Amino acid sequence: MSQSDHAHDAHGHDHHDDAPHSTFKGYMTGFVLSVILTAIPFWLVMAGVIQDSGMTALVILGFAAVQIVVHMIYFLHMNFHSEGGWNMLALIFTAVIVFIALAGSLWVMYHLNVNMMPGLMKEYL
Amino acid sequence: MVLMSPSGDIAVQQRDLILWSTFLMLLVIVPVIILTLVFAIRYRAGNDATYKPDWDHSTVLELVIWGAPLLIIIALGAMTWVSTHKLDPYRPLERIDAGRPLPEGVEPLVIEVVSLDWKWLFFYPEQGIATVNELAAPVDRPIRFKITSDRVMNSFFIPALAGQIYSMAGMETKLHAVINEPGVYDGFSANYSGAGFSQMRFKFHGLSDADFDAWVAEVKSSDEALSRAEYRELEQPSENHPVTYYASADDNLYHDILNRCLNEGDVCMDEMMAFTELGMPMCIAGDPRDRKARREDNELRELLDLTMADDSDRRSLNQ
Amino acid sequence: MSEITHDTLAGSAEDGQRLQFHETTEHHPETGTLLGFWIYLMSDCLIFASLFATYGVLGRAYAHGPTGQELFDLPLVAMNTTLLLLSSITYGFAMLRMQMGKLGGVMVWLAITGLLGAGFLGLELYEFHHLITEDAGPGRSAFLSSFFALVGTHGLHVLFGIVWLVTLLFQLKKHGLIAENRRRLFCLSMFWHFLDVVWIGVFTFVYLMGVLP
Amino acid sequence: MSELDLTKLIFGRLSWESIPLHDPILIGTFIMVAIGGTAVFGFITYKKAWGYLWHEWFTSIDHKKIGIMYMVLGLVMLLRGFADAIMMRIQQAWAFGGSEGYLPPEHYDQIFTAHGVIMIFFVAMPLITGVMNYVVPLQIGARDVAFPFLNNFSFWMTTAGAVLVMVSLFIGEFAKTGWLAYPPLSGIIKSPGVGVDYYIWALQIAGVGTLLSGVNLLVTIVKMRAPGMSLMRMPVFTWTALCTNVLIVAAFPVLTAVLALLALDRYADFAFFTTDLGGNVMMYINLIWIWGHPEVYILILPAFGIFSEVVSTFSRKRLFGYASMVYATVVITVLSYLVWLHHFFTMGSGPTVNSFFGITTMIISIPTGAKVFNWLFTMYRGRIEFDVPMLWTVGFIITFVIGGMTGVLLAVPPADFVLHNSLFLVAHFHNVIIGGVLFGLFAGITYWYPKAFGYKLDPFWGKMSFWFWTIGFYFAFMPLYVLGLMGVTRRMNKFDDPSLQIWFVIAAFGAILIAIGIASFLIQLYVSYRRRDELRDDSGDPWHGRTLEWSTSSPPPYYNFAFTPRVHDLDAWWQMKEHGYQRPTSGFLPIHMPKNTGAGIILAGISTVLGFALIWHMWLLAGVSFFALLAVAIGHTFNYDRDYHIPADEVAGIEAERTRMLANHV
Repeated sequence: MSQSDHAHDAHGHDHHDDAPHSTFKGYMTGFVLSVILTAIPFWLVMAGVIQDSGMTALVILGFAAVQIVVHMIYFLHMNFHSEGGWNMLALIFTAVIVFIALAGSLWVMYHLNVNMMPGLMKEYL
Repeated sequence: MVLMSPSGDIAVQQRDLILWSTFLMLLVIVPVIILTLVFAIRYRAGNDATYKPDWDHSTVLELVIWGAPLLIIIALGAMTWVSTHKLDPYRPLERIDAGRPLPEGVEPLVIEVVSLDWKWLFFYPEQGIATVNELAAPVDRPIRFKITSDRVMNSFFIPALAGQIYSMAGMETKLHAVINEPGVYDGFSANYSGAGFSQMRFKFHGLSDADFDAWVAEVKSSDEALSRAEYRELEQPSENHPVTYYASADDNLYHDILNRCLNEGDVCMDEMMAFTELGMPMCIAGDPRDRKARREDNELRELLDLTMADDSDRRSLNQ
Repeated sequence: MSEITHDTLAGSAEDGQRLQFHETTEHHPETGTLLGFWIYLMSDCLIFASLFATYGVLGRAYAHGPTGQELFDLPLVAMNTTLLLLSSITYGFAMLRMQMGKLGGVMVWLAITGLLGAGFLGLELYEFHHLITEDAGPGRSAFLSSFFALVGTHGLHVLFGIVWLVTLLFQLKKHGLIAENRRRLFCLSMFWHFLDVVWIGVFTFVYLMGVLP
Repeated sequence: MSELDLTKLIFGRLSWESIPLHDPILIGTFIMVAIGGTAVFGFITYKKAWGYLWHEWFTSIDHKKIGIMYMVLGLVMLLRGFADAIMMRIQQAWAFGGSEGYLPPEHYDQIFTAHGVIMIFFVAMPLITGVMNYVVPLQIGARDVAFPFLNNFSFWMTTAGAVLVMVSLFIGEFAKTGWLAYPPLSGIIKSPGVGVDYYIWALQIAGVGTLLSGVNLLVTIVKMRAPGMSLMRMPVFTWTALCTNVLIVAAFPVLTAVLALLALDRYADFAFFTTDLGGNVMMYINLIWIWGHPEVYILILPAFGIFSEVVSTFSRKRLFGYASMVYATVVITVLSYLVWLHHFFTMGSGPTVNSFFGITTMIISIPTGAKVFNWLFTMYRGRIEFDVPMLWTVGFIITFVIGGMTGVLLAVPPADFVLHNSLFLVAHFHNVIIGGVLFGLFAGITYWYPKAFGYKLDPFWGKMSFWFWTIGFYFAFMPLYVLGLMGVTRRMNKFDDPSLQIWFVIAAFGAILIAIGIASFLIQLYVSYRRRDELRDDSGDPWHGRTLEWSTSSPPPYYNFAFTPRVHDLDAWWQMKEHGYQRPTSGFLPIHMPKNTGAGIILAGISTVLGFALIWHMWLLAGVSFFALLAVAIGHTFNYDRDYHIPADEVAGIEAERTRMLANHV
């Protein structure tokens, strides 16, 4: 909190467009990285490299997570300074809520299915 | 107040839980209300009580302010965790009431419940009978309800017996309970389900063993039998449906209602699930890399078409 | 909290010399557009989260209909992904031209971005059309409903992005790289890259994981 | 044949049968509304006030005027929502022992659905947004919100949603599904009519407004605070507004998504909630409560903020435990996302899931409890003036803790199994929403009214309103707690057991007391207006306030502050007064301000038409209005001329007037 306060005060009076400055190198790094990070999961799945599908799922989810971070940094120019840190704060908060909504729904509905879906129900004995 | 003086062991435990939680919370609530009134009167402008306009912090008070509710919530939380597991409606009973554990070898009475627009259908698989809008069970014998719905969600609730649980189409909820005192109790849907909802009520009879046998015999003496055709009639929305006894019910009728396969040729949901679980789609699908080959495989194509045809029937029925 | 007490004390200590209680020059609050647009994107992200959750719950409810393995055409998806990735970097080039103040370059790269986006949409429409003619439309099963809803919502966003992009081209032509237009370019840039991020989720969670057994 | 198709293309499902001519109650209402509407319309025309309304209000981007318009909308809709409440109370007190009452189920079911929808979306939300809109920029020393045009647009979109709900009263019907429209009851098979479609589109359109106003206020608070106002020097109301808007931005998209899923099922034959095709209705319930629970805190947090301001001002004391108040607010904000399942424990998700959500729910009561204690200790050793806002606050603390207690009780899953969907639950949430949100709003209205209009509200009628509301509340809802414990379910339109009747009669009596409370409030507005010269406040600071909004004149000039304030303390204005701050009377500069625009009301108007067309399946009109919407929106972006400068002379003139007023006052 106090950190963002400082940033707020520091930028309080310079009112130029404080949009981030981007570079050719930055965009190209991001692009190359994301091409690699896209190609590998496609190859993993299309060529059936890993036998176990659960494992494959985990690995490609990992790649997706890394690629999202790459896009955030190189294309969306996310860092802890832009807009006095509020951008990052909003992003982290959203990520937490997204996680709660996704994981929570899956958890709740999984238990619902286990308890009540014909064919999936585990008898309580 | 039926919730405060119930007649079934589960409902009694739920009542006790309400009373205990209320007591725990009153430990905070009562002081707060009293302090509000005391402060309001004592520090009113006309009264010359101590006035400290800049006093706005006290670490000790802050600790108390956060600590007191925290302690109570810890106690309440522990109680919640334990009681939620103990009173889980899916959990088979371990006792008949506070003083009596469940004797060895007593099997619960199974009752299958279907909520329809706007009435309740009960199957007694053990007895082979079915009833509409009337329920009976012997005193002190555990009951195992299996609950589903034909379409709209309802909530199966007999306050004197135990808490409610939703009835949902294509899903089966369970409720374990026992009635400890003979009597006639109210049962109803506790979840709004449309125009006839207010009349979606039935009587639950807690009977002695002998009376229960007599009741079953009476149901069995009815002329009516619950066939699939009869069920189709029953399924139509109706309000204030009279109590009906069915001397017998079609085999697997409850299963087929639950699994959404009342029509000839429908694939039941449990089969469908088993199919998926067994990895059948995978063997129809084959290797994802040669879609073309798969499409040309006539045998699999046929199988696929067949299943699709079934479903399109069902689809048109829904519309 | 210490901050407050400290300040109050400081205030009373300085009682002699008066505190400054207002600005005497014109005070410009910071522009909030970029933050506001970012927050809007975060809220949009939650729409997608809901759709992803729905897909996560219903994505294997085939109702005896076709499965992802049978339906998804990964080469097509790879092509789509390529188009979207390329459009991201071309938008980046447009932004670089903007920093150099080169209006013509901005407009050319924007137009290319728009075309790539249109290509993406075209492929997606082709895929949808193909699925529907194969009796795998959204009404076939809960799986397909959630698939169409999720992928379709992303597609609608791309469509909206293209409409916006075309509008912006006209505005750039009319007014050039003035401050407002630069701000709009930034906002559209965030929007466009955000859609790319969502697409990462889509191709991983829906397509790639969908064809896994 | 083709002629028929054309009619269908243009009118969709709409026909003369859609007008409920057979229902005397509705026809009566319609006649009343028509007479009232004509009278208002005629009055405005007679006074030649249309131009004034259009230029000064409808197209205004001044956050203060928009705030006031939100309040008007909320109060008008309160009357509608309360009329529904009274009708329900009468029906339930009447329909016993074979009597059907006077409302058949299909009408009664619409009434309780409409009551819930209206009270939450079109009363509580506009009132809360209105107060935030009015107060927040003033409290943080800003001249307007971050996006003034968007603010106007948001207001009109909310109004558009309200208009659609009102239209449903006379053309077609409203949903008969309960206020959250659970499928499969709200699916096309069980609800083939237009009711659920009215519900969907009214909420979707209003939802756009709510979301944008959330983004707007959020950015306003983050970016536009006066220099020196760090986060920990923000007034508590602004803090709660910040958290509320965070919740709005992070919760309303989920509602938008889930209603879109329902709409797809209904319009395009999707299968999200079709059990036979693998759909799962519980997913709807799950998602809608992911929105629904934070929504509760969206309503209550600003009310907490109002009470914090009021209790500190009227106790003439700094707020006790400001920091812990702030932390409590933030903790509640985050926790409110972790409790949604407690609305459907009885679905049967299993004991682990249930107890997890039960315990997280209870944890929320810790910060809430801390807040209550903080208010208490603010009163402690204070010098409490019992003006009307303070009365509401004391009434709130006592009422709210009872509601909180029953809430925690409902959070214990096994207890919830017997109390869920009962009148106990109904009593609980009215206990917190009336005792918390509504009391807070009345406190806030009374507190800031002199700021907005330059004169105080008449205290006699304020006290009448307070006492009738409070006593009426206890009469209306304590019987419902009892009935809940007697195992009586909500949403019933007739009863068998005659022993219940007395409790419903008491509850109906309570509702009548509340009606008198509402009437007193309206009389208070009228009487205060008549007595405005006696009640006038020239100082701009009638309550000896502590925060910046009291440093300007009442009402504030449209630019709010001639000079942006500089903040050194939490109670900025209090500190300024203590330091003998002298208002500057010269050296004024031109002020940069946004221009009014009619784009908001036009866009919202087209949206209303679009919504109506979609509801009635008038595809031609829907297509035309959709493209019109798009065209106007794009057209609006070509308008680059959106602001102007108020010349320094004009500022100097307005400020000189204020100097004169202050001199008279002293």
